[in-house]
Amino acid sequence: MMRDERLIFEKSVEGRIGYSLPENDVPVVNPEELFAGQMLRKADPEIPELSEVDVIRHYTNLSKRNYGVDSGFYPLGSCTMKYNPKINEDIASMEGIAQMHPLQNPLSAQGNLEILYRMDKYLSEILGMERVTLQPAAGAQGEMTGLMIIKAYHMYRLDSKRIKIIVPDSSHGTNPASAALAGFEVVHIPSDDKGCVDIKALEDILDDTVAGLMLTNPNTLGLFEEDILQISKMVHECGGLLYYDGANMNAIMGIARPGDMGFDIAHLNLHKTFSTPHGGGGPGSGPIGVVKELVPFLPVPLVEKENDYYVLDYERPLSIGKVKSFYGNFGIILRAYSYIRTMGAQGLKTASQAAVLNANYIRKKLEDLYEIPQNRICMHEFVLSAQRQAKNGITALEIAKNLLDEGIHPPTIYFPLIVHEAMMIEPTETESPETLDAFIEIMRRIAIKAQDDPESLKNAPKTTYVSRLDEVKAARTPVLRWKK
Amino acid sequence: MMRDERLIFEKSVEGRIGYSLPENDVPVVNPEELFAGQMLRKADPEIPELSEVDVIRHYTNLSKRNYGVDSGFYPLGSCTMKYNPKINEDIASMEGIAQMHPLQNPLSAQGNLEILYRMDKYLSEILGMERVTLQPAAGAQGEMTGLMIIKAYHMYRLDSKRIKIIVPDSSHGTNPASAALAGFEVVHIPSDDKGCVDIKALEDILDDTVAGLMLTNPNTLGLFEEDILQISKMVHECGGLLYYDGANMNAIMGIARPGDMGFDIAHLNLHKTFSTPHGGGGPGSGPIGVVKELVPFLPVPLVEKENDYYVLDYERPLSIGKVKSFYGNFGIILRAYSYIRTMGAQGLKTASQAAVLNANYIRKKLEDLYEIPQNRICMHEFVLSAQRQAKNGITALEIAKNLLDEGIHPPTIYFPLIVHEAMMIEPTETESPETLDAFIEIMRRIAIKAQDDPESLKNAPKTTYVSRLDEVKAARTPVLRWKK
Amino acid sequence: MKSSYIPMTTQQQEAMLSTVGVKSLDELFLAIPEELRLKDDLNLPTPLSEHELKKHMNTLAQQNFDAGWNSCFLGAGIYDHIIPSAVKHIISRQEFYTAYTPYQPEISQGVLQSIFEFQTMIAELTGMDAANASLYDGATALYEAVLLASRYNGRKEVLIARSVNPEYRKVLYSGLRYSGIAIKEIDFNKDENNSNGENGTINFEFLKSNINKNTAAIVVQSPNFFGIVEDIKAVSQKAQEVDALLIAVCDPISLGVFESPGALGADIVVGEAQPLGNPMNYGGPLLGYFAVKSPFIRRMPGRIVGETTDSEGRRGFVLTLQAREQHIRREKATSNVCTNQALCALAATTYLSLMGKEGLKEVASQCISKAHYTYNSLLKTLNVSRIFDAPFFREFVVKPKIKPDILNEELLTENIIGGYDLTSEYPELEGCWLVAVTEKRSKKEIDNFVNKVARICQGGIINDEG
Amino acid sequence: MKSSYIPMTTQQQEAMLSTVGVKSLDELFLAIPEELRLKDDLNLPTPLSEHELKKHMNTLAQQNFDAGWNSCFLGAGIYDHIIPSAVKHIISRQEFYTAYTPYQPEISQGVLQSIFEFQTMIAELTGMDAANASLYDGATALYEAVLLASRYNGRKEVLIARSVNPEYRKVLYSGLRYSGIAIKEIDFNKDENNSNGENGTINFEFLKSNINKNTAAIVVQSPNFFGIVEDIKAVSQKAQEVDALLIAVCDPISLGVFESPGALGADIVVGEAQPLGNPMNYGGPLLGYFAVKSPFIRRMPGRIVGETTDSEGRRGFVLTLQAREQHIRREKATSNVCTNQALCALAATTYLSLMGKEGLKEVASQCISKAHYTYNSLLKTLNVSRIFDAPFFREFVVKPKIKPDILNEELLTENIIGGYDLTSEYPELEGCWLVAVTEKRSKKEIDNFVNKVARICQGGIINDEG
Ligand SMILES: Cc1ncc(COP(=O)(O)O)c(C=O)c1O
Ligand SMILES: Cc1ncc(COP(=O)(O)O)c(C=O)c1O
Repeated sequence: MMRDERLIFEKSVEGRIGYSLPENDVPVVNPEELFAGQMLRKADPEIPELSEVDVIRHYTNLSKRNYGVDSGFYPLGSCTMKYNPKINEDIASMEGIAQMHPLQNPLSAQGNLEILYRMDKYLSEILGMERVTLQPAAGAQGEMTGLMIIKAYHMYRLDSKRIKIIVPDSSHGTNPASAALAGFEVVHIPSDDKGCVDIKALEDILDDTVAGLMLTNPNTLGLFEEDILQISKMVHECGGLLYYDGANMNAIMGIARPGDMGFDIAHLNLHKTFSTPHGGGGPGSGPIGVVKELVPFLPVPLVEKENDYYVLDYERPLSIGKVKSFYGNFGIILRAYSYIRTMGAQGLKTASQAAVLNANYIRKKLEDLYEIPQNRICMHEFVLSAQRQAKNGITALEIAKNLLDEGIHPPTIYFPLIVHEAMMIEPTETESPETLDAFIEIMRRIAIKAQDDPESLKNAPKTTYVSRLDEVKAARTPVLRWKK
Repeated sequence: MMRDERLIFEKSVEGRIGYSLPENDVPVVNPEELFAGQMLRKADPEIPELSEVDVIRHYTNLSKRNYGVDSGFYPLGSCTMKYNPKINEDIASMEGIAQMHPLQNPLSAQGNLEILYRMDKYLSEILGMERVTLQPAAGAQGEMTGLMIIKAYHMYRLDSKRIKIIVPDSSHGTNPASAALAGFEVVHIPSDDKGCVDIKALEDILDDTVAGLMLTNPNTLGLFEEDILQISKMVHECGGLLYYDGANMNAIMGIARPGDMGFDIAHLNLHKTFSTPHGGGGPGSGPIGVVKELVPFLPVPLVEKENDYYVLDYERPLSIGKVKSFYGNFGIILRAYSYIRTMGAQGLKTASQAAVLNANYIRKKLEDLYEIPQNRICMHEFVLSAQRQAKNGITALEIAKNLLDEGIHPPTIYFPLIVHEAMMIEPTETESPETLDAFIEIMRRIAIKAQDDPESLKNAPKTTYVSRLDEVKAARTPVLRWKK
Repeated sequence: MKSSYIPMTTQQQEAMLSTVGVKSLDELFLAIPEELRLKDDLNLPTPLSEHELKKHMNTLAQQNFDAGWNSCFLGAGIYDHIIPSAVKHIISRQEFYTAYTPYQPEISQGVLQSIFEFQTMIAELTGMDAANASLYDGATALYEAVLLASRYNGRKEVLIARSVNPEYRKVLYSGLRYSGIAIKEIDFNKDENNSNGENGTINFEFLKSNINKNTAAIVVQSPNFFGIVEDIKAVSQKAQEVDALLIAVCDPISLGVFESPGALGADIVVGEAQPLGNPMNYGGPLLGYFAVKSPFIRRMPGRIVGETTDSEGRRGFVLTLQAREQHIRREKATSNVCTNQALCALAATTYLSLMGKEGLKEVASQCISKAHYTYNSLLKTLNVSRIFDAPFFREFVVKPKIKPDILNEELLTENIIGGYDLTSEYPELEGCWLVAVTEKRSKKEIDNFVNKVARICQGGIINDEG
Repeated sequence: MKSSYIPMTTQQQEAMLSTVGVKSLDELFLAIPEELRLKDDLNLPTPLSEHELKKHMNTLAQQNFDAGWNSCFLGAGIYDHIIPSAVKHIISRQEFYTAYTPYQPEISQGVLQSIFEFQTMIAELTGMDAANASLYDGATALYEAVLLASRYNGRKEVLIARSVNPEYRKVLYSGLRYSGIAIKEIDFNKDENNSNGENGTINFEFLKSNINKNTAAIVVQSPNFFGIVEDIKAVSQKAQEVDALLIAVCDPISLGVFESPGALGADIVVGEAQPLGNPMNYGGPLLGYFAVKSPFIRRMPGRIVGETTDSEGRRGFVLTLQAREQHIRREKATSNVCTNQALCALAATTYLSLMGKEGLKEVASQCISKAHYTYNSLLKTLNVSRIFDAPFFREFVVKPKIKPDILNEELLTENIIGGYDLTSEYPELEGCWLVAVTEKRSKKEIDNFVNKVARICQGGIINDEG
């Protein structure tokens, strides 16, 4: 194949065009006559000039340097890279649904409002919560919203000394970051030797300055927090609230519900659990559900049904306001809506069961060659450690890069932080046993080579468009934009 | 990347499903009760069983082993591999246009009929013909239709001794094949030393057994038949008709018209000249235009306008009947319609001018290193000969295979048959000068290597998914289907 | 004129002209005789921008009653089946749809392998040894099959059931007009008192009395144009008696439940594969398929893909048996087919892969159930009368109380695309109506259809009971 | 339950369970306390097949008045621009849309390079040194900008023009509620007799009297919410006087003709890039952009892509400056942004590449011409009255004779989506109407709009002239 690393700017040719616009059919207004000279642009921006074929070829060829779920196995732990059904893409681009302006009269948007209304109901049911806001644009924004609600709740109760949020050391980075941004002090809590929240340590921390606890369950080790009822009791008793990070909800759909576990607030990552494509890093959607007591604090607007019409309810005096413009990432919510409507209750449950079985199957088939810190029945993912291999220089990173050469997207590596040389493997339910077997075979081959011939594994990847990239250089002398 | 050569059948797993159908909501009729046992299938066909993700991955990965116009340069002579504008694809999949049944009441299909009606008009104008039928599904079927009309015309005039069709030796294989299929005897006519029809030879052949002459103009050497007016006069005078193979129409849109040249019938390959994608080998569309005298013989139906309504006219007693079901490849006609509507008269002319300039530019830049049998101003394509290189073992085929490694689709090779080691280069107007330069540079590099280090060019391609394939083996012991 | 599709800028044009050694674009065209060079622009409408084009096409679409919005009960050879979304996504990969015919196999394994898979699936469904890479449509496939048969055994007479799709027969008549091959039509049973379940099927008496040693082939369609399943085996026995070939025209969906024509003795099977994942497209593109038993493989028309190995012994695919093809054999080729329907074949292959054998069976079964439910419901209203009594697949004939053309016009106002009016193609079935019901029609749609038919018939002009 | 999305068959499930060493699926969930395990199915509607889902969604779409079918004169931050067809084709490549965040750069050069190009284009348009890889939307981008400013200079007061999009201000208020950062709004000029062309722009008197050494940043939007172009340079001079940062909120399309805020002194520029090739999507996904001058680069929120080289010295791209990010710095991160809007950024990049500098200028110019044509036509009918006099970009404020909400409802029946009713967000502009006109509206649509407004106003209830 032709190697062409040029940026789009480097392909620009003056005077070339790639657009086709209607002729201006009204009297031309000359900007110079309307606006003061200093307001008008003097130097043209370096927006490239190309024809349609140039642009299509450029981005088509760039796409070939990218790996998607349709390309192959993508067991990126905590990310739930399941297959994205094609019908949902079709639905999301239906003109009559996508070409809608958010500020239209609600009477002229009853179809879209019905979707939002129903999604609130469906997700509430799935979470075991009273009510859901669809406004947050991703999981992290869901967290932020949840924490703002926790804050608002305590403030409303004039309980302003509650300034701490407890976060397990196995938690995702967004948890402490969100808590800090929301104005809380972050307290880390260690995991016990079973990989779960250390109840003893929790007890020590809990006091009347605790606003709440954030928990992922199953946690980032893929383990269900068996003591969850005790934990929630403890936190509630001391006056705190429980936040559920729903990134791992794919393990328990239709099997157990955060609301029943005692969580007060829970987010979902629709771009994970509900199969909306991740877009190379978004857009996503991170709705949050809350228990009854917290409903008054939800962002505005909520969609309500009044006399057979759907309306936007902004009259919510205790609401925390708005965390994002309008009603959330409607286009993503739409795909998740389609997913729920095609899966139904049984389908969602089957998905979780298969996801969990797949993870355990891989775990079982790798346990003899890799260290698995918590080697018991896991949920939808598990974490192995490449410690044994790392002794020969074949670290988790090296293993990951070797997987690239095998046409597989590597698992999440070096997370959670509490496991050395962590590789977090989440196969999801949309992978066939044959794919799992192929992965297992490759992982086993790598483990054996790491033992017998570690040199052969060095300097991977060798078959990708670029070889190992110098990340340190990128960070030290940042080049963040092209310049002429 | 993972190498997976399995066929879809080899990925099948019993009991797996990839479909989602509505439940049957009417009383189930058991086929066994209705039909005699012998009529019902005993052994299931080996249709594979897979889930949606399996199928999507299988064909997505197959697509990666294919090369399209959006992948890069595709100077396949005689095939006019121009860029296919994306908007035309959108138009072609509009539900309100594509989801139409051909036998609907014409009153309920006025939109589609208007498109057919207008296309008849537009293509007639472009060809300089009286009327166009859109029924033929490809160029070859257009030829066949045209020859049937020639036959019908002579028979109608009770001139049944006209059994010969004259075809130049440079013609495309479909020309003689179509003539033979239509029941004619094929007479080949040589090219003169200028690469054009040998007028002297033509004169010798022409007599009252000649039904017609088929000509491509510009011809397959990319040369305009300068004596076309004389040729058409000669053929007409002897009572024959002239058929125009429009595969090379991209050279002269808006510049000259077959009708004006004296042709009586002309086909267009919409999948070439009018930028509809070629689909890996179709569907295409090969409308033919005819002069006034031949209109009565056109296939039925034609679309007519009556009192502001479009109707299908089947009442054409002299018509040759139907050459294909319904109204042709409507979906392809639609794309060509979009193309014509966005290009307009000026756009089409500009396209031809640029196509011709591009071909001449490459020709000029390669003339010192390659033999060019007719090295003068060419039309939209030209033919070079790798004779010089072939002396060192670097034949046209070897050059083609080396181009594969450079990420370029090779030109047409070994056609036309009258040029040794022919490479027929047609850049089209949608290629940028930079792309032409890159191609020129590669072609020059190859020529130099063919001189200095021919061994280095052997055994290409080396970077493709498969290496050189054994075509002889395939033909000797044909394996045309998978078996369990 | 600046066009977003033509990258050459004015400046580049100048430079290139000078490289070529000419002063102007016009100079490039001097080989064209002066009097042929157009002085004026072509008379075409002024160009539209993308957005304007879309609006224009929307306006045109408004003049259509499409099957997306209306319930379609029209079939007659083209069917409104459910198409899984994934099909469009696959055929929209540019690597597939913008490629040319796979002349360079090393960079065309995608389309070559997919065609090989298509060939296999068609062979499997039809019970044949091989299938080609597709033909334009069912009608032209039949034409090619008849040519093959006549060339094979040198005979010049073809018997074709009158219950074969009239559109196919028309194409056949046109194609054979000057070929010296004679066509004779075999009637179907239509004795109205005949209640042995054979009404609507091929008339064996007629067949027997017309078949002879000059018969190149018999053409039978099953399910036939009236939706009725024919006894292919019995026809094939007749053909064998005189060494004629049997050409069967079969709907591929029906082969999910019905015995393969190969197993029943057909020599060549052709048909329309549009129902396999291809939209109706106002009649085109369609997808002709063509399958044969071994003796005919090297005589098949058009493209064929074969398996082979590369220089490292790995499996790969190429266009093969090209020694029969027009670009090598010219006037001695088996056919003139060049470009045909590869992308439609890919759609069919993707469709079948998604459906699997179970899905295909399910679709076929639902068609049977829904068609019979509709038939029975219509009969119950007493507004239509029974015509044939043989069991059918997805389509059936009834005679409504009012004329089909009027009925259809009325149905349109109810967002229903009605059945096919048999009157003009089958004068002997004047006033009869061919109704198709696929798995796509819900019970609700069917009930609505039946109700609307009943209501219109009660109010309408009486259909000539003759 | 069999699902077409779950490949595991019953047989395979059995085999896998036994490999794992459990007897049933339930046994896999024993870690979940018994009382938490659901006994019943979730209460969700019965599953729909693809075809049924499509029909269902069609029914819902029928309850909408979409901008594809109706003429949209509504803007207020989200705009109905023409989107070239090629954009959708690019973002529909599975390699782009089904990929995760590019954690493995060697197989993610596609999205990484496209983001690098996006960063460059945004930096170019805004005249800034760097831009990030996108944020959720303009509103949250503004929130992040204010946080950055306050953290940077440690000041706790922000001045924001009241003419900044109310939706943005709301998000800002919510976000800063417990942050200790105070917000003060600066009014716009609305003296109705003021005819110096400044009516509708930021009130400098007010600004001067409120700015001081505690001011972390001034936030100004241009074109502002009323479509009016602000004098960014003058505001920036004010900011510099007290060492406050200037945060400009700018529409990227407008930057095709207006001077870049960078050149006018802005420190941070944020805004909504939806108008660049992204559909309105009922308000989401949108595309926040965020651009800064050099000093703020390492404080930027969210993802950033940087250029580097691979082990063979070839150019490549990686996620960089991650030492500011939540997954490394946890509670000390500059923001909590993780997943954001990469695919929307790709759409914007593709859009800009297609438009080029000339196309962008053309779009911006057509917006100006068409908005002014509409404004003048409306004024001529005497059914609306003038409110501001400063020149505007693509949007303007008028006061129609009848109330905007009633007018809008009437317009809907004419297939027109009317302007934005300013009444509730700006009580001081009660009865005023914000009308947006993009290049997508033809003269015919505009004339029709003006006529319909005139007709409705003549018949309608009088707008309170108060
Ligand atoms: C456990 C966990 N929590 C939170 C997040 C943040 O979610 P998002 O990326 O949607 O903002 C992630 C995403 O990677 C996660 O894995
Ligand atoms: C000169 C010429 N004539 C005829 C044809 C046949 O056209 P089609 O492939 O559309 O049947 C071709 C196609 O390759 C051609 O190049």
